[in-house]
Amino acid sequence: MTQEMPPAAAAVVPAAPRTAGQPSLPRRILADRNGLIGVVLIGALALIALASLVHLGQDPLAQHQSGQLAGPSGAHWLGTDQFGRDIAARVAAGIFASLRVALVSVALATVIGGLLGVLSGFAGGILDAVVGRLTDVLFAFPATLLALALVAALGHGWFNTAVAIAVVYTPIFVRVARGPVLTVRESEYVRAGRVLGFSRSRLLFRHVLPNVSAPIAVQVALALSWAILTEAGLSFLGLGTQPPNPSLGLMVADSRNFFPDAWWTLLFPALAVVVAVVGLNLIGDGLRNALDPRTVRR
Amino acid sequence: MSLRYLAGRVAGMAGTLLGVAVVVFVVLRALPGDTITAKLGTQAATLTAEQRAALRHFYGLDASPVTQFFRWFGGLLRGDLGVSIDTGVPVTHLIGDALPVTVELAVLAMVIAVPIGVLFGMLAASRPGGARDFSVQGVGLLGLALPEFVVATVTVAWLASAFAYSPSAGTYVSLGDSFSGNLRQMLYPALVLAVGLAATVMRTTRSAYLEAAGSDFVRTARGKGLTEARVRFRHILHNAGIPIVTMVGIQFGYLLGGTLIVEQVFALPGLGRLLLDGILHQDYAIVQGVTLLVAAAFVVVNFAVDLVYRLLDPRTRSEGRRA
Amino acid sequence: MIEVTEAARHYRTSDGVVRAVDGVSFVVAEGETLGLVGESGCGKSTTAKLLVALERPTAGTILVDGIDVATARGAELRRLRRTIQLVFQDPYASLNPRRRIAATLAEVLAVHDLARGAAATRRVGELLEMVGLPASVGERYPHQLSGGQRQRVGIARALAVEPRVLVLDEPVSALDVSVRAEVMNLLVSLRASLGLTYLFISHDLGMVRHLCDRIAVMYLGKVVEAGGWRQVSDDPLHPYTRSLHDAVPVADPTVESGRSGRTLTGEVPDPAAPPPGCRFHPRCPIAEDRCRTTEPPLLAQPDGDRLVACHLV
Amino acid sequence: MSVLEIVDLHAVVATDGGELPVVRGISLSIDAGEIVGLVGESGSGKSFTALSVLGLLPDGARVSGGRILVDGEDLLSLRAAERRTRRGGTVAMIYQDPMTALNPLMTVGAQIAEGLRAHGVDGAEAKKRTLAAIEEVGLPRPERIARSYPHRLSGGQRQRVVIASALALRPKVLIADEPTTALDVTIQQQILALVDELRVAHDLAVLWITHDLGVVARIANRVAVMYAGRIAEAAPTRSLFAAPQHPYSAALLASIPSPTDTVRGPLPQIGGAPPDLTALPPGCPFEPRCAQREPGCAATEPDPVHRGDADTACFVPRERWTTAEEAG
Repeated sequence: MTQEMPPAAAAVVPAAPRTAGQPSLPRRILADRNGLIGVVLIGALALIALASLVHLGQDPLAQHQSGQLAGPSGAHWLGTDQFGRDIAARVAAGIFASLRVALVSVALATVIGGLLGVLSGFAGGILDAVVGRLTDVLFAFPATLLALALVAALGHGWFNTAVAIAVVYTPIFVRVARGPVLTVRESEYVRAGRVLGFSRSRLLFRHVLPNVSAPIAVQVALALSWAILTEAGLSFLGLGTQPPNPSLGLMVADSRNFFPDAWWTLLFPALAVVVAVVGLNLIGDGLRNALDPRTVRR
Repeated sequence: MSLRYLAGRVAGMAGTLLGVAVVVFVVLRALPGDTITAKLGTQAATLTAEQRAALRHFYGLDASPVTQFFRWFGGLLRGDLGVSIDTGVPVTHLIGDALPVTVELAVLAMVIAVPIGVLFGMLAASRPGGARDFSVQGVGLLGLALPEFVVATVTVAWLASAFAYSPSAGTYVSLGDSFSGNLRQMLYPALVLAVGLAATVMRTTRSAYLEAAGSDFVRTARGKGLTEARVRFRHILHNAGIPIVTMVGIQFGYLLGGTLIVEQVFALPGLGRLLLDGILHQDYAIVQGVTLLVAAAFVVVNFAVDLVYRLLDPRTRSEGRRA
Repeated sequence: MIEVTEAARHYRTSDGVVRAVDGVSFVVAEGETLGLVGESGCGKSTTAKLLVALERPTAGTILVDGIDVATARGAELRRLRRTIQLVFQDPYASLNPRRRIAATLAEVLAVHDLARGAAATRRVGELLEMVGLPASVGERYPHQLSGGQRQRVGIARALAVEPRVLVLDEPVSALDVSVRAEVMNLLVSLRASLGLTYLFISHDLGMVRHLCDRIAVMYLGKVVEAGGWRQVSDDPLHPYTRSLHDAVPVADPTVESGRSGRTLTGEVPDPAAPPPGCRFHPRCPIAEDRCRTTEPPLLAQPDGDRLVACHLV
Repeated sequence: MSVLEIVDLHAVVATDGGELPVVRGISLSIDAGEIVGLVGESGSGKSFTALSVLGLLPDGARVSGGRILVDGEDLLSLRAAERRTRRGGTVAMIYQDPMTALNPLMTVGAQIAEGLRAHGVDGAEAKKRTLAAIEEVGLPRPERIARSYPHRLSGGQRQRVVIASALALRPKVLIADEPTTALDVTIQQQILALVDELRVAHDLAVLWITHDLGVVARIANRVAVMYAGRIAEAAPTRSLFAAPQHPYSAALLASIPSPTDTVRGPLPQIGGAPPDLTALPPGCPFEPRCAQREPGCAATEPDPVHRGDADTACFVPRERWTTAEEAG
C-alpha cells in the first residue's frame, strides 16, 4: 500500500471530437507503444491466473517435505517457501486472488460511482448537492486509512476487502464522471438536442454518456492498479487474505525472515505485483494518449 | 481573498468534519464484537444477563445509537477521545506520543521526494518523447509500481546484512533525545516513502510543465527575446507550480494516513502502528480516535493547500473584473 | 411570426445581476428576415436562446407563431420545437462527434415521429441534397467534413423538423471567407424555396446587410435602432449604429481611405452595472446632460419604418 | 529600402506521413513605415510565415530553406544566442488572442520590463521605459496598469499591453498575427488606429497577417494573398482591390457582399476546397477551382510574374479572363 493515489481530477479531457470515428478504441490502444506493452503484460498475468484455477502446475497448498526454502529447480521452477510449498503455484494463485479483488472492487466503484457522477452532473440541483457532500466526506479520509478502517469493520475475506476498496474508489469515480458531464452537458451538440426536443434520457444516454466514457476508462485502469497494491498491502499487514491461502502481500510478509538468502521467496510475488501495476499504468497511459486530442497527429 | 470566502470555506470544512465524525462512528460501531467481549475475552461468555446489562450500562452501550453518538461527539468537542480499553491510557495521550513520529516521517519524506520529483519532471518535460523523457518516465513508473512493503522489506534486510544494523531493534529515539540518533532511525523509512512520492511528483511536474509550456504566453515570452532559462523558470515552471503545489499538499495529507506499512516494518511508534495495534486488539476507541484525527488533519491540510493556491494565483485573489 | 415584447433575461452572478437582455421588443413577419447586430455582451445570443426556449425570460413575453415560449410545456413545447429551430455558430461543436451524419439526422426524424427505417434513409438523403451535400456525406463523421460542409449539416438538421423559422446565430463567422459566400447563398435559396422566416444574428454588418430585410442594432441588452436594411446600414441615425458603421472595415480601399478616422473610445461597460440614462452615453461623441440621466425610449422616426432610441435624433 | 526581406522561404511540419510543406517558397519585402497585409484562409501558411520570421515555429515545424533578412542580416544564419537578441530587439510580434498571450501570474509591468531587461535595459531605466510604453499605447494611469495582473484588464486593454511590450525596445519590424480577430469591431477599430499611429511615429515595417480583406483595405499599403503555401498575388492595396491579377484574389474579393449594392444577387462562389498539402497537384494549386484555367495550368506550377502593379503566380493575364457571367 502506498500513499500514492492516482489523481482523481479530470486530467483527461472529455472525448475529443477529433478522435471519434477513427479506428476503434482497442485498436488505438494497441497502436500506442505503452498501451501495447501494458496489454501484453496484463494478458500474461491473466493467463497465469487462469492456469492456477485448473492447477496446471502444482497445488499451492501442498507442502513438499523434500525441500523447504529450496531454490528454483526443475521440480519447482520458482523454488519453495518455508513450508516447502511451490512458489510458482502460490504466485499464480496469488495473482488470481489479486485480480479477483481488483476486478470486483473496481467494477463496483465504476458502476456506482460512475452512475452517481453522471446523474448528479446531468441533473444538478439537490441530487448534485447531496452527492457532492457525501463525496466530500469520503474524500476527507486518506484512501489507505479508509480502506483499513473499512476492512477492520467488515472483517477479513476477499469480498470484504473488495467492498472496502470499492468504497474508497467510489467518490473518485463520482468526480471523474461528473466533471466531463458538466462540460458535455453545456456543449453545443447537447444544446442542439434540447432545441430539437430530445428527451432528457435520450440526451443523457445517447449523447452525454458515450462522450464521457473516455476519462472513466482511463480511471478504471488506474483504479485497478491501486486496488492491486492496496489488496497486497492489506494482506501484508495481516488484514486481507488469511493464511494458508496464497496472497502476494502475505508471501512478501512471510519472506522477511528468509531474505536475502532465500531471495526467490520475495522476488517472484513482488515481481507479480510490479508487473501488474506497471501493466495497468501503461494501459492507462495508452488510453489517455488514444483519447487525448493533442496527441492525435494530422 | 475575501472574508466572505474564508467564512464559507470554514463553514464547509466544519460540515465535512461533522460528516467524517458520523462516518467514523457508524463504520466503527460495526466492528466485530462489542467492547465488552473485547475487554473480557472468553470470560464474556460466562457473564449473566444482569452482569452483561450492568456492563453495557457502564460503557453507555444501552443508550440509543443517536444518544451514543452525541455523547461521543460531545466528548470529542471537549478533547476527550475516550480511553484505550487495552491499556487504560487516554487515547489523546497515545495519539500525542505517536503523532510527532508520523509527522516527522511525512515531512522528511516530502523534503527528500519533492526536489527530486520536480527536477526529474522538468528534465523529462524539457524534451518530450526524447530518450531522457523515456528513461525518466520508465524509472518513475517503476517507482509507482514498487509496493512500499517490498521496498521496506528489502531495505530492512539489506541494512541488516550489509551494516548489521536493524532499525527495528531497540527503542525509539525521539528528536528531542538525540538528533542524530533519531535521524538514523527515520532516514531509511522516509527514503522508502519517498520512492513512490517522488514518482508521483515527477509525473505531475512533467504533465503540468508540458501543459504550461504549450501556452500562448510562453510564445510571447520567447518573442520578447528572453533567455531560455528565464522562459523555463519564470514562465513555465512558475505556472506549472500551481498544480504541483496542490498535488504535494494533498500527498502530504495522504502521508499522514499512509505511513502504516513503513512504521510497521521499521517498528516506529507512529499513528499507523497505533492504529494497527488498535485494530488487532479490537481497541476501538484508539481506532476511532486515530481515524478521526487523521481525517481531520487531512481536511485541514487540504484547506491550507487551497489557501496557498489562492495566494499563488492572482486570478483567484480578487473578485473585481476590471482595472 | 415572432413577437417579442419587453423581453428580459437577467442572470445572478457573484458580480451582481447581469442584465444580458433588458427589455427588448421586436416583431418578425412571416417570410421576413430580421438581422440582429451588436458586439459581444449586447445580448443578441441570449435573445436567440430565449426564442428557442433554451433559456426562459425573466420578464416580458415571447410569442412564436402564437406559442408563448415562456410557458410552453408538453405538446405545446413540441409544437414550438417543430416551428422554430436554431443553427449554431460553431458547426464543429454543435455536432455529436461520435455519430455519423446520417445517424444525427435520422435521430431527429425518429424523435419527432417523422420517418423511420427506409423512409428515414430517404428523407436523410433529401435533407442532405437540400443543403447541397451528396448522400455519401451521411456515412461520415463530423471531423471528416470541412467547415462549410459541417455548417450545411447543421442547417439540414435544423430543417429536419420542417420548421418555419430559423434562428441563425452567427452561422458564417467561424467559416473561411470563401466558404461564407456558399453558405450565405444556401440560406438565401432555402428561404425562397421553403418560405422560411429568419432571425439572423451577426456582428458582421456586411453579411447582415446582404441577407436581411430589416435590421435591429443592440447595445448592452437593448435595441437602440431598428429599421429597413438600407436605412440602418447605409444611413444610420443612432450614434452607436453610426460608430459601428464606421468601425466595420469594408473590403474597399476607396471607402476606407474616405473614413473620418474618428474612432469610438472606451469599451462596452459591464452588463452587471450598466450606466444610468442612455447606456451608450459614456462612449457617445454627442452626449448631452439629459443622456446621462434619462433613458431614451425607442421611438418611431418620421422617415417611415424606423425606430431609434436617442434623445438627439 | 526594405527593412524586412523574406527570400524563397520554405517551412515544413512533421507528421506521421513525413514532412508536410506548409510554406513553399515565399518572397516578400517590407519597407520602413510600410504595412504589408498577408492574407489567406486557414491552412494557407500565413501564420507559419509569421512565426518563421521570429523563429517561434511550434515543435515539429522548421524552416527548410530560404533567407530572412532584417536590415541585410540573415536571421536564419545567426547562432541561437544572437537570434534571441533580435527577437524583441529588432523584430517583435503581437498575437491573435490577447486573453492568453500574457502570463497570468505576472503583473503587466513586470512582463514588459523583463523584455527590456533581456536586452540590457536595467533598473530605473527599465521602469521608466515600461511606463512610457504603457502610456504610448493609450492606456490611462500607467502606474496602475503596470501593477495589474492581466485578468483585471479587458481584451482590448490586454492587446494594448501586448503592443506596448512588443514596441518597448523600438524594433524595426512588427509582425502582427491577426491581432484583432478576437476583438469586437469597435475595439478592433481602436487597435488598427493605434498600430497605424505607431507605425508612423516609429517608421515601423509591419507584416499584418489576417483573413479579413476589410482590415487589409483599411490598414495595408500592400497586400500579399497566400494560397497553398505560396503567394498567389502581391500588389499595392488599391491595385489589388481595383483589378486583381490572380483569379484567386479576384474570386475572394467577389465573394464578399459589397457595402453599396442595392440589388442583392447571389454571391459568386469559388467552389471546391483548397488542395491537400500531402498530395499537391503538379500544376497550379488553384487550377482545379479556377474559373480562368487554361489547358497548360495543370502541367506546371506558375512562377510569379510582374503584371500591371502586381506580382502574380498565374499564367493567364487578366485580359484573357472570361467574365463571371460567361463562366458562371
